[in-house]
Amino acid sequence: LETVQMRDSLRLYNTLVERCFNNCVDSFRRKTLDKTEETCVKRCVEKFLKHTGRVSLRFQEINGGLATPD
Amino acid sequence: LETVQMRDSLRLYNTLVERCFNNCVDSFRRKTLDKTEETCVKRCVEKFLKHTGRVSLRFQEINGGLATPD
Amino acid sequence: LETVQMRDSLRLYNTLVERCFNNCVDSFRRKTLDKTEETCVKRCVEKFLKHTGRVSLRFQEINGGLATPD
Amino acid sequence: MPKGGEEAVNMAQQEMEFRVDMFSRLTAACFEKCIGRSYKDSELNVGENSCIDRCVAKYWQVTGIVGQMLGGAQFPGK
Amino acid sequence: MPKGGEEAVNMAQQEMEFRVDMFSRLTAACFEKCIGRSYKDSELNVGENSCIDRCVAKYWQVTGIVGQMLGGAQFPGK
Amino acid sequence: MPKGGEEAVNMAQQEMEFRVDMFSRLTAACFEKCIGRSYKDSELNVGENSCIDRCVAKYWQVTGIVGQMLGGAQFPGK
Repeated sequence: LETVQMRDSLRLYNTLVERCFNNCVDSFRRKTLDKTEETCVKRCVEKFLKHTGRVSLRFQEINGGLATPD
Repeated sequence: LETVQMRDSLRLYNTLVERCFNNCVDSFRRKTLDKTEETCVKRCVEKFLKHTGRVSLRFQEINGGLATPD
Repeated sequence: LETVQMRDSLRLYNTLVERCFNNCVDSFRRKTLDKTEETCVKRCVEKFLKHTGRVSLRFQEINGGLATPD
Repeated sequence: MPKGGEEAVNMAQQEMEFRVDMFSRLTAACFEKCIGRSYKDSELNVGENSCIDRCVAKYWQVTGIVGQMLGGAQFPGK
Repeated sequence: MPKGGEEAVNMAQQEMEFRVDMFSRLTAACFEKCIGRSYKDSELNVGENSCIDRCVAKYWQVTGIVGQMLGGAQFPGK
Repeated sequence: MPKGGEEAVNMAQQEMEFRVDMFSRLTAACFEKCIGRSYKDSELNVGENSCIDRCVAKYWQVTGIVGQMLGGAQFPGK
């Protein structure tokens, strides 16, 4: 079971990196992130985590136990 | 083996929900689907299932046995 | 272990087909690839393989052993 | 383990994987629909929060419609 | 089970997963290419049907080209 | 196999799957960012090559930032 949780958190990690890289990094004239890109990545991660938390709460409310969608 | 089929049909379920939600629902001023969205979702599901059926037929014709593509 | 490598190379195969089909084939008035589409697919595959090779080299340099990203 | 027990474990595991998969697709879909790309700050604003709530509710309704159309009885969540 | 037998089972399972994966990518690709987003009704029209047939045929040809370029012998479907 | 050994094998396998997943997402992201869609020939040109190098470097930095924010200690690559 911990194995499953571990796997899911690793997948979340990769998902976050992919999404925030794709949304925030578009210039490849230098090989290090500039300040703007770094700020963007950090906000993207924080927003995504807060978003996931809220979705999780709402999902549990609706989907609690084994309720049917209708 | 049934386990594999079960897994595939659950994946189809999630794929259908994701696709038809993304294609049909764009307004979040209310928290229930309106009539237009609901009709759109139903047609999307029916079309996708018919599409999958036709692809499956053609794929089996071409790919029957272990034929090579050329 | 060979099983893992086999699985990864099969996934690469499907990824390549999907990407190069999507990028190169847009007309469905005939049921065989025309010369332009075929050339496009071949270049797409070659470019993607070269790209993957270069990414792999750079990734190993940075990520060699168990180095941390910072 | 008796055969029936093993099957039950497999079913439970599949149901769990199904829910995890649904949750990650739902999360991605509502992020695309509700969260602006500008990232002016790291908080969710009021509009984004209520969009998320409605988005989850509507996604769940779509899950119900699709479940019924697929002949829902054998699907989890029914 | 003898080791060779187990390996054969693994190979067969991988080949099956490979085909399922290919089929789902093919289905998604041809849906994007052939099916309009307006969903005016729930039937496939004539144009969509013939587009699907050609799309599957072309996808399969691309599978062949890529298989050859990867040194196809060891790939299924060759 | 003792329980500790089995766990270690599972951890190693997860870490490997994690790296494979990261590598395939990185490869796809940098292909999108760096490689033009026209496919005028089958070589990577100078601009594409240096774009790839910088893209990999920047992706790796993003990996570091995200790892730290998630409380990196338990994540591989830290």
